[in-house]
Amino acid sequence: MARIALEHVDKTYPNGYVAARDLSLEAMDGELLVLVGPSGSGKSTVLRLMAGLERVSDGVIRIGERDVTDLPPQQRDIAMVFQNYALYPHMTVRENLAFGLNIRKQPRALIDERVGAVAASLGLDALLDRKPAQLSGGQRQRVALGRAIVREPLAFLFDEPLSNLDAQLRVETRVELSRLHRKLGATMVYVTHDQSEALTLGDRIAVLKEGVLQQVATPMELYDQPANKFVAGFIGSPAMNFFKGVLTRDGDACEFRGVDLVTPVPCEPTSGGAVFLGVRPQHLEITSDNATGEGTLKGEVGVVEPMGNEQIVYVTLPGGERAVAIAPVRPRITAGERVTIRVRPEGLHLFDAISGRRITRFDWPLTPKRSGH
Amino acid sequence: MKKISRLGNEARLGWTLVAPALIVIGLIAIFPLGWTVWESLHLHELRMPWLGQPFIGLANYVEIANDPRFWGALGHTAFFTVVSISLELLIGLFLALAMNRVFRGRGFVRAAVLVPWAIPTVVAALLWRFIFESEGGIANALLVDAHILRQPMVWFIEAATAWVPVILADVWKTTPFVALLLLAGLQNIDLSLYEAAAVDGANAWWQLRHITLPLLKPAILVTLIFRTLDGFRVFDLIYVLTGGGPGTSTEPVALYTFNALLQNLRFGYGSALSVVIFAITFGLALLYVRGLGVRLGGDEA
Amino acid sequence: MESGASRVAQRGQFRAGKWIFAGALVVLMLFTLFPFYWAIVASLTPDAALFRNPSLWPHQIIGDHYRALFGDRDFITPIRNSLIVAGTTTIFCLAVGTLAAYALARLDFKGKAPIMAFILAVTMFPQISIVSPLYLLLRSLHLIDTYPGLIMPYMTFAMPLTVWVLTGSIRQIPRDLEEAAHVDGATRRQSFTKILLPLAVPSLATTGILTFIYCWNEFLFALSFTLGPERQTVPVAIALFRGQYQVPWGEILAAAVVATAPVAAMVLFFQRRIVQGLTAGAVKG
Amino acid sequence: MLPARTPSPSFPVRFSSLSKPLLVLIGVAGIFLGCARASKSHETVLTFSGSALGAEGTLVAKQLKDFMRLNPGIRVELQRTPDDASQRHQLYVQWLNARVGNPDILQLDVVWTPEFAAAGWVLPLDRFGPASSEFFPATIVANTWAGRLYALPWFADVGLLYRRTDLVPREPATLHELVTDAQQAMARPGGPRFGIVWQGARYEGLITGFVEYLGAFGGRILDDSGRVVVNQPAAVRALQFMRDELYASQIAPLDVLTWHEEEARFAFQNGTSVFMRNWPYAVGAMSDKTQSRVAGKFAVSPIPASGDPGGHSTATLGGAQLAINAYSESPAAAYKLIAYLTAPQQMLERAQAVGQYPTRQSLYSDPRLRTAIAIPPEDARRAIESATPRPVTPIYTELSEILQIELHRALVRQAEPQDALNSAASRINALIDRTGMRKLMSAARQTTDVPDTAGAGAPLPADRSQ
Repeated sequence: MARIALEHVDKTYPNGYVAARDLSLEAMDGELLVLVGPSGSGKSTVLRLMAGLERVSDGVIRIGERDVTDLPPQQRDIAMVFQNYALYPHMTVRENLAFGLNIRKQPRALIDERVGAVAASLGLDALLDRKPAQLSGGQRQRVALGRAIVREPLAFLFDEPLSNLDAQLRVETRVELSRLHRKLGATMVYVTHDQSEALTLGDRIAVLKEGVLQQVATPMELYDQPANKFVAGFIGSPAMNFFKGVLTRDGDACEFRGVDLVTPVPCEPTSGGAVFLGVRPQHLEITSDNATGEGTLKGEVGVVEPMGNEQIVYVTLPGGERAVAIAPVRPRITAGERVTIRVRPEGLHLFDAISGRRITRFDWPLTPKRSGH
Repeated sequence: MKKISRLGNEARLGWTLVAPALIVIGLIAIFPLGWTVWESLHLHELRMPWLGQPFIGLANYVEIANDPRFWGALGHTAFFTVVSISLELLIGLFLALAMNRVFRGRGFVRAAVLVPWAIPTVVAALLWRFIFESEGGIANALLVDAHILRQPMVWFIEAATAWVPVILADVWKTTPFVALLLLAGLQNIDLSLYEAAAVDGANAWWQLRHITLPLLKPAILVTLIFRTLDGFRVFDLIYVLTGGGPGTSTEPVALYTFNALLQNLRFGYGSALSVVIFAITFGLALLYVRGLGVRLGGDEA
Repeated sequence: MESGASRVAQRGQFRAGKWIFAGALVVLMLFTLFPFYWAIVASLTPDAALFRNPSLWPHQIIGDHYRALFGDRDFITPIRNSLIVAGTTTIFCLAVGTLAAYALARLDFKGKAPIMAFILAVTMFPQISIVSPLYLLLRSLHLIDTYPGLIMPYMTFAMPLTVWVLTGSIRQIPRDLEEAAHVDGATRRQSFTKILLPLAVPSLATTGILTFIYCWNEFLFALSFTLGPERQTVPVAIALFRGQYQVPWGEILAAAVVATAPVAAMVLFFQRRIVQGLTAGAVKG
Repeated sequence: MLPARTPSPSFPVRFSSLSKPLLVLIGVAGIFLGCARASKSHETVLTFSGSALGAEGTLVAKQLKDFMRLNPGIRVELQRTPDDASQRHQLYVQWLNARVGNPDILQLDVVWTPEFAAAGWVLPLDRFGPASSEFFPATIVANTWAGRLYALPWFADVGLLYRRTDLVPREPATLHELVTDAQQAMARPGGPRFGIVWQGARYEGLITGFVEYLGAFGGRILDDSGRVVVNQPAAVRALQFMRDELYASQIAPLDVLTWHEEEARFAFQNGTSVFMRNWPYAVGAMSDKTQSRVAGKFAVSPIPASGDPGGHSTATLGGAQLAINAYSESPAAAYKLIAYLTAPQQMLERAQAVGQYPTRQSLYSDPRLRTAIAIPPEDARRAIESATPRPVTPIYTELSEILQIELHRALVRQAEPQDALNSAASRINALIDRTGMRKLMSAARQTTDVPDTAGAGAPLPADRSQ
């Protein structure tokens, strides 16, 4: 197993589209690193750069300590699982599994042994002589996985491998992948656009936007200390609420003043000026009392989505803005109801209105080991 | 989507793989074209070695400009092209709409219309020639039986009637191709548009006018290009059906050129005619592509 | 292909015109099939009856024309010639064209778009424009009235056709299969031979069929570059049946039936593939 | 049938300029070419090209075999050539242009000899001392260019008038009589639908017919000095007469405007026509009672004169000639073969086997000919003697094409006869100018010992070619 490192990698397409800009990122040995971002963020390109399916415009790629920047994929000794599995339709499952070993001219006996072992571990024994067209989606997924494992590569790359599965199978496979990662102790890079998948799977998560790395951190850190407004908004569901306003300082006390909301916030030495206040829906409390004053908002309930154990409430604020809150199942909240929202002080995030950068830090002392720009 | 290869030698590999095909095409299509132009500037009569092969500048082109048979042939070609393509587009559109529906025997219809397209043009021409023979031709027999004609007529001795089998044969043979191109276009149209229109209460005619035809325009234009260029190249069909007769009143430019080249072995003059045809075809293609803004598929790279 | 479009259309408002539609379709089908029917009937009718009183129903069936065709007429020779010429051209074009199509569909290099445009332009070439130099070229190589003397000119239309259609259909094969092979350790050559080529076999077959049909049907070059019965292809032989004195319609029609049968069979058999091949490269909305 | 041999003599030469893939391709395809000719060094190998179908083919094969038996040092190979005359012509022109020495002996249509001679593609035969005087003069004139003989007539074809003897017992003396006879026969109850059928499609056959009408009215295409006279009054009258047959007297059906020889024969042998203009070959087929409804009920005669002053009965001369390829490696042996094939015995044999008319005058007094050809030899002789060649000029083919088009235009009523012929005349004049023909022809006349044959007015040969 080996680490995969990108060092100051640029990728620009001839048509001018920039897929990666001065990107430095490392998947450490044995780590499962998730690349996440909205579509067009360049996350798939980064994976393809690692695989060697695309060439960098500038920068260096290392696998282990080896500089593989100019090596074609077949010399990088990595395995990749494609979004739609890319099983060779003209070959049986057995042949698919054995393909990489055959190409490397491994001895027959070794191939048989490894294919057998992998098939057994993934429950593919009975399917070995079928063609991919005769398999279900989940079975194909496992063959694709098996094809990667059987070669015992330096690292695994996954390109949205679960996106073609139905919801239940997706969860099962996610668990399976986690288990596999632990068992193999392999370096894995996993691309997804689904932040919840990222949070549940990743040892660390790298968030990309328009070819620029926003933040790399553990799931908790990413959730609690998003490095900027983009990450804050991308991670977590429903997404964080943002209120535009001004940060004012009065001695040691700082205060956020938005259109409808005034609330004290912890001070930072440099802070001041136009900001966004970010609050996760979990940290908005809906009350029906007529409380007023600091930390409260008035609004009218638009839509309520009952989720079983909780309800998601969409509230329209007087200014026309909307806020999303998660409330306990009881009391029942109904559409059209006028409510008061209270902002819990422990869940506040402040971001610079112009750069989007995080400008407050709260009491709990979590310092990101690495972070983006 | 781009792909990697080692050290940027992808370009070299690409050119290497394309080279044989390009060389073949260049050697046997492009190089001869240049040679044609060169020939066209010479007097070269294979039958008359005593004339030599002097360079005569544009004299051949001047002769073409003053050659009524050439202008006649050009007119016949244009007439043939316009008439046959109009019919083919109309019938082809109908067939395409038909084949795009589900009905019993659709597979059969599709296969049946394809057969005329696939057989040699020469055979098609002979079949129609036979049908329209004055003695023993079934067309005469049927028309007389149906009291449309009072007596059998000789189709091939009047320009107006000689065109009938020519156009019919071309329509018969080429409409399937047109229908297929249009069908491909039809199948690119998003079905939900029809569903939406139907829900909105639009009738079939409205759907055809406002959804099918506008969205089919690219396919129609592409078809138009292919068929126009084909029309200007027409040779086999008329060579076999009428031989250009009566007189020369169904003679297209390609047949006239062929006669100049291979019957009379006038290579200089014939080459000049070839160049003119090429120029016309090329001009038409450009006109279509530029003027109508047709995008031909395949250059998505 | 079996789209629901039809269902929608059918369920829709066409119902009123359904009978008109069906009627028109039947007329069209008759128009399409009648010449074949008539050719078959006539080719089995004695000459004398043919010219006296043409009748839609065969009264007397004879095989004389077919016997004459393969006896006196030696129609086997043109068939053999056509097979050799069309076959060789097709195989050569597929071999060379596959490489080119692979490069055009899969590799990334400057000049691809111009090459595609060039190839498309060549398919629009009027054949007659290059008859004269080809003739002179072939003559100086002493290739007039030889197989290579036909195969070479056939490349002018067969090669662009092959490359164009193949490029179109290779583009439709998912690219990630080859990428997967590369990641699995395959070199470009291996991914080509072990992955792409096996997957492209149907496309190759389709393209081959199309190219073969075009070559089989070609007339102008075959007429211009062959001189005698020894090397004439089927269309030329049929067109020139009109011999010294006579128009042997019976034999001509028998020959027409014989020449049509193989392509008709091919078309009926591979109908779906041919349609795909024809339209794949040609139209992209 | 006969051993096939590739007509391309030396294929894999001069390839250096071609690309490698092309070479491979050609190499692969070249395998199919096969068969290089292995000739034993001690014998002379001749290649003979000519019609080789059916009975004629059998006869040629036999005569070549006989020849080889008599000449052990010479081996003759037969090369099949297209039946269609214009195809054969094209083939020859290509070979000769490429200066290919094979085939050594060419079978020429009667109208090709001047062209091939002027181009230097066939050898003058005078040095071999041919016995020209033994052949019909017209056949010699047709094969003479610039005073030298370039080919020997092998067999003769002449245009004949076929007549239903049951309907018209006496042969018409003039064309006007012919019209009356035809109309009367058609008017009879159950009479034929057509009065006369001929070859009116736009091809060489139209010219052969026209030349006969032209002679009948005293017109010509070119006069003795080579001037174009095809638009003069006699010619216009001839063309008008042909047109009147279609539209005025309506004795000829419009169908003839698309007909070649066989369509005309079918019509006549099915009993649908009173007269027919055709070549002698039709006699045989129509005498077969199983196929023909007119067997025993028809006769042939020369095509009559118009009856106008200056007109004379004219038959277009056709037939085949044998000539020697100028690039032949063994001209002497080739001449030997030509002399053999045109010797009285072989001509007679030919007449017996396929009914073709000998070109040697003496044979017509040979009793054996009477049983060989289908009509009395005197009649045949009379027809051949009245036969005239088509214009003896190297540019005949193109001249003919111009005439075919213009005549056809007049006959389908796209143009008036005078206008069509004027147009033809001016285009032929342009052709003569363009090809430097005037100079060439006057040079030819100067060297001619027989004065004024080159221009060939009325007379001109036909062959049954298209």
